[in-house]
Amino acid sequence: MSTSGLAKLVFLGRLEDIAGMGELAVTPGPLEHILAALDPALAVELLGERVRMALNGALLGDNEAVVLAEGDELAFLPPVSGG
Amino acid sequence: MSTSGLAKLVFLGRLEDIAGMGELAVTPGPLEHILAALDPALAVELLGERVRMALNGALLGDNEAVVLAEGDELAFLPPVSGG
Amino acid sequence: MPDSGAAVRLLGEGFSPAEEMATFTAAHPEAGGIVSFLGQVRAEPGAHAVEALELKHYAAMTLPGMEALAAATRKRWALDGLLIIHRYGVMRAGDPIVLVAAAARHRRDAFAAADFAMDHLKSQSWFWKREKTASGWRWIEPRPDDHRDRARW
Amino acid sequence: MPDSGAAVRLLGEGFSPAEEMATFTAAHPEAGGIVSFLGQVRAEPGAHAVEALELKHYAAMTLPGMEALAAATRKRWALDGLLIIHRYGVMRAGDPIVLVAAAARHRRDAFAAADFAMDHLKSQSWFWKREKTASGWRWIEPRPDDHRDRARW
Repeated sequence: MSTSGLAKLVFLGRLEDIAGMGELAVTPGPLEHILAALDPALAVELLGERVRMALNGALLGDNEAVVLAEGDELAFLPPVSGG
Repeated sequence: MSTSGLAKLVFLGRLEDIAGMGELAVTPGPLEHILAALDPALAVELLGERVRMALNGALLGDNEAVVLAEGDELAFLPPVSGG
Repeated sequence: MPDSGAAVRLLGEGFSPAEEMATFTAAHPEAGGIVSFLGQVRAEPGAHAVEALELKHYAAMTLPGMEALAAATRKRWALDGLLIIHRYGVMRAGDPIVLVAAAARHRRDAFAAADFAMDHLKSQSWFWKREKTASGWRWIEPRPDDHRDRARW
Repeated sequence: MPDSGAAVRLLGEGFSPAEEMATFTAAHPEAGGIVSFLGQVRAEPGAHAVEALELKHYAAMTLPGMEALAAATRKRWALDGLLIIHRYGVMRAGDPIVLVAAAARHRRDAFAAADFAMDHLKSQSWFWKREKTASGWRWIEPRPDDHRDRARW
């Protein structure tokens, strides 16, 4: 499978463990369509209220509608660990 | 002159410059007698209100009467420089 | 960013805090005071001993975030120089994790800048940490302290 | 004072802050964080350039005072270790004057302890300073800031 024509999801921190991978190439489109195609247990975690999203390195607001275009990178960021 | 039987004055900071020496061996006795024997210009500086005194390494209170015994060391401490 | 006098590095390999401090100090002869913070992997004996610590970063955001923090720190205090070095990857007891150094003419500026940078690095930087103990790897959650620390400023 | 974990030194010769920090850090693997302050003779160009700085101490009081300050600092914060090194004698631009380092489990303790120790070292320690410029040697008077700094605690 070539990644051209695709977008990318990035799973950080414990989300990588839950996803079983750090990145996933996906077909561009509205985020809800993309999540619907994932393992529901993972989708629930990705939508957790403490998980933030960043599109191409820029944080998204809480209720922003997300539609991924070709080449976009959408990261799911759980709370940082601090310390 | 031997220093046995004597006490010592110590001049710190700019007081050393004014005294022209860092230390002076003096005859034991009440401080006012010792100061009376010094150059009056130096005595005035030593009694300046910002100059503190320490007897054998321990700070003295503002109005303590000082009588030096043999072997005592009385230091005159101008304000420290901070920085 | 040589012009801003801030050096920010995100490293996948170990570094020598002493060498970094010597270089930073030599580069700032005009500064009267240099405050540094060094964070290292704590060596703890016993059953809860951490055998290894891993920090993960996110390339698109972690270093840019550190650079923005450095710029904000320099803007807020009068500094001659600022150094921020942070590790990612797997580390063991005694390994340095983070070094922040602030050089300033006035001591208070150097203390405040290093303290501010550390509070924000710890609470806002994009790092995820997991620790390996006898019971395996475990992800570390944020502490309430981190938010309290950041709220000081 | 090995038992108290505080090392206090009054030195008539130069020292290497980087080496001292490396030694101190290696001695405290249990500490998560180490905060240091390094004060050095400022290199300033131009007519007001300080060619030399001399610090005088008083043997009967200066080191004992530093040791009392170290004990008070360790009592006030939870530290794994505390290092205080101070020079006396004649120094030139770039020479280290004072190094304070505090190692602690918690970052905030290390910052506060180093800051506290510096404020009191500067305002209360028995050192008298004179500077040599093009116009000769001049004794340095205390600054109002020193008392303000100390009053913070």
